[in-house]
Amino acid sequence: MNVNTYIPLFVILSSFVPALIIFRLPQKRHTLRTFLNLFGIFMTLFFVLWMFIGVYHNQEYLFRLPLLPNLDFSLKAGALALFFTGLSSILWFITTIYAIGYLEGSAHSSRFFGFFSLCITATIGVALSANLITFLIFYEILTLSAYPLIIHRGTEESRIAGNKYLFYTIAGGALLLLGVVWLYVLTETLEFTPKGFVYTIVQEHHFASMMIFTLFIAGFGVKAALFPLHGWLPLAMVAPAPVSALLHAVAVVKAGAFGIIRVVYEVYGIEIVTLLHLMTPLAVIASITIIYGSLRALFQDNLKRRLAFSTVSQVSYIILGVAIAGPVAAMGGIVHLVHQGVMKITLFMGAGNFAETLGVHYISQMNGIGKRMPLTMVAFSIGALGMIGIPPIAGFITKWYLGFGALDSGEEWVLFILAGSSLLNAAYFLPILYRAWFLSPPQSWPDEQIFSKTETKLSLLLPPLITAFFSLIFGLFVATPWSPLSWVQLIIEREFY
Amino acid sequence: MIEVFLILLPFFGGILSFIIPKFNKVIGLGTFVLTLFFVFGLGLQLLDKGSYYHFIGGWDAPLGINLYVDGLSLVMLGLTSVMGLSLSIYAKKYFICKQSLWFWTIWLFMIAGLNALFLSQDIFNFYVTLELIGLSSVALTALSDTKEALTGAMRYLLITLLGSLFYLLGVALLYHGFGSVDIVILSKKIESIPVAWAALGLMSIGLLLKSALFPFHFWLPLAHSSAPAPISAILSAVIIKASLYIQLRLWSSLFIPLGADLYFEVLFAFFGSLAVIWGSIKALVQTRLKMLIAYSTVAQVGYLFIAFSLALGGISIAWSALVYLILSHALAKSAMFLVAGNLLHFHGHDRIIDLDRIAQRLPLSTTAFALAGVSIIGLPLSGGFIGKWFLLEASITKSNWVITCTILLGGLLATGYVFKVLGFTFTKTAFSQETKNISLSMELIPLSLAIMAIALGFFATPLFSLMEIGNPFFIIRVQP
Amino acid sequence: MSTLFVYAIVGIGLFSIGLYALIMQKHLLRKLLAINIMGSGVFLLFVSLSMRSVTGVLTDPVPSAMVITGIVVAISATALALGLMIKIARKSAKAELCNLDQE
Amino acid sequence: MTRFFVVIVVSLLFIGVSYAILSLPQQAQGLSQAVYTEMGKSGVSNPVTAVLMNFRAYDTLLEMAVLFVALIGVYSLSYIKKEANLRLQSSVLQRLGGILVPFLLLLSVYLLWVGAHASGGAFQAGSMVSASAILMFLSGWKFSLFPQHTFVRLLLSLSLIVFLFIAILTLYMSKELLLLPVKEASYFIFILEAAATVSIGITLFNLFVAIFSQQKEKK
Amino acid sequence: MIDTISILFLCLGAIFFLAGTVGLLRLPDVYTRLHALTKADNIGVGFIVIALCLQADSWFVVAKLLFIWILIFLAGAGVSHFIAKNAFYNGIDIWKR
Amino acid sequence: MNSVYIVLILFLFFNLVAGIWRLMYGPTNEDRILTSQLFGTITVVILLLFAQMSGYAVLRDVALLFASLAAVAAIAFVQSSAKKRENRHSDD
Amino acid sequence: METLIIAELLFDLLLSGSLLFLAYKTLTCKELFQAIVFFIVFGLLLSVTWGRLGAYDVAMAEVVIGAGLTGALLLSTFMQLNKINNKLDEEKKQ
Repeated sequence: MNVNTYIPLFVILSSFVPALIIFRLPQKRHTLRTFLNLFGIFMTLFFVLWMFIGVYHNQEYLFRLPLLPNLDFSLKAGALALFFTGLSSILWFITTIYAIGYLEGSAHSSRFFGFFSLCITATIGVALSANLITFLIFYEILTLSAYPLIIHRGTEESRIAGNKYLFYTIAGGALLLLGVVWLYVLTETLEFTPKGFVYTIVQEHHFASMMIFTLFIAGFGVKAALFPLHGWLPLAMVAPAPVSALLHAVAVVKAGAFGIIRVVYEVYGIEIVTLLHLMTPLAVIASITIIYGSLRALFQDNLKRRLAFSTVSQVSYIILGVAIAGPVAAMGGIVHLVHQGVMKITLFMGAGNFAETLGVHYISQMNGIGKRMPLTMVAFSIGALGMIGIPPIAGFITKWYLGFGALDSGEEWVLFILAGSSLLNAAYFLPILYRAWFLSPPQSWPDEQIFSKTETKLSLLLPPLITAFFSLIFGLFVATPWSPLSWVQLIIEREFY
Repeated sequence: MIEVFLILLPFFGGILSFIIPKFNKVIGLGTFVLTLFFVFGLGLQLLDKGSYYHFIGGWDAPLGINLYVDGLSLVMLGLTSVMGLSLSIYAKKYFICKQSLWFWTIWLFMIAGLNALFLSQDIFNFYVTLELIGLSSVALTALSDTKEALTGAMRYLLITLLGSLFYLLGVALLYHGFGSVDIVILSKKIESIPVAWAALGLMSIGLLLKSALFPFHFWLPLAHSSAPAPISAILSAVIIKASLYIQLRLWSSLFIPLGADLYFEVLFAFFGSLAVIWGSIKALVQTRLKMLIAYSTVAQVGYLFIAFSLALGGISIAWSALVYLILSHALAKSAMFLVAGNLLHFHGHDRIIDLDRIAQRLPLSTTAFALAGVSIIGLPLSGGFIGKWFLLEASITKSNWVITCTILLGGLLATGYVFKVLGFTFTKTAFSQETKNISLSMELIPLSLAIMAIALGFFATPLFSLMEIGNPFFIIRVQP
Repeated sequence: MSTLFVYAIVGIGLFSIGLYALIMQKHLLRKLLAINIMGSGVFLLFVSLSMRSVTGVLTDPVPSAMVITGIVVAISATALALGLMIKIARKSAKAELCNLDQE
Repeated sequence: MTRFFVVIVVSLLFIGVSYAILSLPQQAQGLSQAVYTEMGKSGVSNPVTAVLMNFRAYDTLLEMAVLFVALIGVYSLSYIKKEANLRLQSSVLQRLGGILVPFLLLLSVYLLWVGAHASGGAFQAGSMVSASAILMFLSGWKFSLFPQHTFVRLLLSLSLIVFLFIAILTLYMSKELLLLPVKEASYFIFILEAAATVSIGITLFNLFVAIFSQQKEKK
Repeated sequence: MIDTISILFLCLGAIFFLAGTVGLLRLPDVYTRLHALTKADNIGVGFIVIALCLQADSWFVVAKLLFIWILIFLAGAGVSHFIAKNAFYNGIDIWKR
Repeated sequence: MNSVYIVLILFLFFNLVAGIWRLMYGPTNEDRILTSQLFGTITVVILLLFAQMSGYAVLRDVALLFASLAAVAAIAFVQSSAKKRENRHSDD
Repeated sequence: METLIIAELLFDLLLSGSLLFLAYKTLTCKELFQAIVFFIVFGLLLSVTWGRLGAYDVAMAEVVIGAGLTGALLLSTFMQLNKINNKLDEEKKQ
């Protein structure tokens, strides 16, 4: 029993404890609240960094607590877990700063930041969980703690959106629960193991294994917004911009995609899934989702809604990467967790800035917005171009590896999907950029706020710039040992193949 | 010896608070604290010595009445005393002067009856305790003094009497068939003759009436929803379970050896599933909060019987599921009822769509409701989740997919009705409403109950080892 | 078959009639009477079956004692129900269980 | 339609249970043998009293509690009026009451006393007490047996108090609840019965009065 | 000898009870029916009690029987009085030919 | 002798059954109460005869209780049913 | 002896028959008051039945309760209900 055993728990507690305190803070104490938030983040980042170094040197971090007879609550920091942990904690940091700028001073911020921290706790828990039941627990906590954020505004619209979100995700959760229990009844273990543990039963319970896999995919697919389970995501954009960032980039959607990665690699193992002939359907669904999301995005005028459909499409890259079933494609898919995260968060923060500073919600109102808010628009443009897959931005790396991986595994049709989706991406992002940069601004903005020094509040301006910077960096310095891609390579080498 | 005090103390407290009404609150609370203390002592003793009998009056079974303490009764006693203490603290603030004059005596007598029931081992003694519990809960229900409450109480009284009569008829048949009213002796003597089957049917009907399984649930919503909040809480949390507990005892020692489980397994599963679906749907369409919670109880009773049916089917894990569901439902549902009581007090109504920004104005109550809701739905990590996990495990082991689907569907519907309420706690109503202040303890008690319901999820392993003391489900283990 | 079985059958008969009336009758007093009659039926069955022993004149006292307990319980319940009934009549103008579910 | 259904169900019930009863063996399975062998240790010679007050005294304790709860339940429902709202005042009634009441009280004492060795006992005696009190009340006599007085409350709960007292005493003496020592059992039982008689009498009387003169609460 | 006498008394009592019942059924209004009732109550019971007294084993039993008779006598008389009064107050008409 | 008793019991029983007619059709409530009074008396007598016949002396005690309580229900009826207060005048 | 047994059987049948009949009437007759009186009479016969069955303690309890208390309780409740109805009628008229 050394301190290393408890570090996974500390990571979780370092965001959970501040969340509990924040809940009880009165509205007025915003300094203390900000301090607590940042303190929690720094603690988390500290521990995560510690574990990164440790894991790099093959240190093991495993925490166990008996939950049920024969079932433990266990947290383990492996390479993949840390990858997702790192992503969410860093993006959390950025989003929190943004959220402080966006929401501090408005009503009920204690509740907001409390649930915000709780969301992160749950996400980190999802990332670190070492077996399916722990995963399920945090997954559902995540579902629940995102709900108050979505209906934070307290309007009828947000209530309906929240209920729809909940309906989808809880139904997904129920399927997942069924799958997990079923699997447990058959295999009597739920620990994630490299290359999976289902092979023990696949001979005997062929059909059951298929059904369980389907249940898992359906369950995670809800959060990952796989077509046709994506219905909640576009509605949920009624939430404040930081929440959208959280949902789309940091936590919720990612948790679903991450779950699929876990299931495919560490519950079933690639071979078993291929054996069961489930990879191709998964890839097909992912492809359909990619195209469908892009097509829907094309016809949205509401900016956030367009971004939401874009997310539907982009997250499926991850799944597609997994489903192609080759190491290269898997690299592309997994690294897209980070790439999509930084790019999408940039876009949402940008959209939030437009809405907050100028009252612009629709693309048709965005004429010449680049002249009014150049820095934000630069960040937004980087994000958008990255999404399309223009080199050297991060999105390009993903598509490159995906395409390469597809060829590697002999699934050439994927290339058409990638090309088509890139075209569609371009079709729905480029007009925005065109409007923003090249058309002349209108006489007045719908609801403009003037800030003397910068184009908008500093705390609103910096985060998107940073993330845009990240997406550039990740694309440019992809070969350095600390880039996400290198880490993914580490994961793939150590755990998957 | 300690177990006797669990019965005597509440009686004593009740009488004392009747004779000296001036200090009834102090007496009541003091009694509950002491009772909890004794339950604790009993637990320690049980861990030390294992299960044991107490021969009342020194007369052994066929003639006298035996008390029996094992893990199951300990768990139920613990639940009762925890609920009793917390609801008493709540009730201290809740009841206005005139009501509280008689409240404490009846309340303490009810707790005494519950404790006596959980300790008993004698089917006629069960009857008397059932009547004690029934009459006192009717009297307590009628305390709210509204038209609904009185009607609900009356309906409840009639049903509880009817149930008791059915049960008593069964007792009479068993006595005349096998010459004893002690469960252990009966379990040795019982054989498959028509009287045993008739008694089985009659007793089951009577107890099902009392525990409000689906076709017999019609009396429950009104009674539970119109009673004063702490009473609603105890009704849903413990009283319903008391008759289920008797069923459990009867089946595990008398009726399973009879070979009755084969038929009743299907029956219980069928009606349990119907109860889950029907109760949840009815809850979903309710417009009043307390009514919604009451219908949710109907649904949850369905779960209990599904677990019961699976347990009869020979899946031992279903017994654990049953007890776990009982515990977590008790804590969560009482928290919900108390929150409803708070809202009723706060707004003067409990219409769901007119809950005006409760999430902001009564954050503690809302949190309590949400946490309790989590447990009711069975989301991780909560007591309800553990129960549901076992239930699913049992049903999948049995490859009973209908039940599996019902459990999942019930969970979804539960999400629907819980979050229907929670959604409206965030929104603002069009008109302004007058509000009253709520004392802190009235908010903290439901919160702590809800937290207990959640925390139950963390203590499954120790709780199970506690429950196994004396092997309450012994027949099941013997059977191959 | 002993003639005493007649009383046992009558006991069940009373129980059944009471059950029928309890379900069908609307008025609360009537329902209460039905409950009481059902109770009497159960008690009758309880006692009459204990007279089966052919050998010896010793009657079984245990059912008698139980029936006395039952009678006390029944009278308590009746009194409580009557009090409740009057109160209901005062509140809702009739001593019946009005259907309050569908509001 | 409902009627038809109910008739079917009820007749099925009747037939089923009747069949079960008719299939019972002719020989009784009861406990009479056990009771009669232990009678010597019970302290009384009336078997029913022995069962009620010794072998299954615990049931009796709970039964007293049921009665008590019913009374308090009725109290909690109603506004208690101290005076009877009598419709008829007649000297014949008063005279009749005057003759009957002492006699009824005497009879109840007799029942209590005889309960140890013949039929009778606490409950019957208590009911007689209540009947005489009801008769007095209905004859328009002024007397106060209502729970506003602490003394009456004590009397109402007397049986339970004595029961609990004896329970504690026996627990202290023998570690078993209500284990009455063989020699002194008859005294214990008599004390229990006497207390129960008083309590039952006053309780039943109060139940009657609460229902007889229940009225709307004054606002 | 004693048996014969008591049978005689029993028959007398029975006749009075029959009279009471017939009166109860045939007489036209409450007041007259009360009259029939008291016949059965007092004299009918009286005769039967006498018959049983003759058969009794001990004086204690005889006293008890007589006591019962007196009680029924009292109750019958009192109740008849009250019922008549009540009927009168409640406005039940007296039967007229 | 026993046969006489049982015949008498049966006879009294028939009386009782006949009296039920009045219970059913008695035009006023007073009629019903007085019929029940008669029934009480008949029951007492039946109990007495039964005691004599079967030799169970206890039944005589039962009859005694019956007789002493015969008036209570009727008095309760009278005390709660008289309608008009004004009409009441002190009797005798 | 034979006749005695037959007479006893007759008595049993008559008693049980009238018990059933009274119970039936109690629960189905038209007027409420009637039902109450039927119930009181039912109690009377029931105590005779207890006597017949040899449960003398129960017979006593039934007598004392049935004659002394239940009747009084039921009748006074009936009158209370009547009073309430009358009052309500008057209120309606006003």
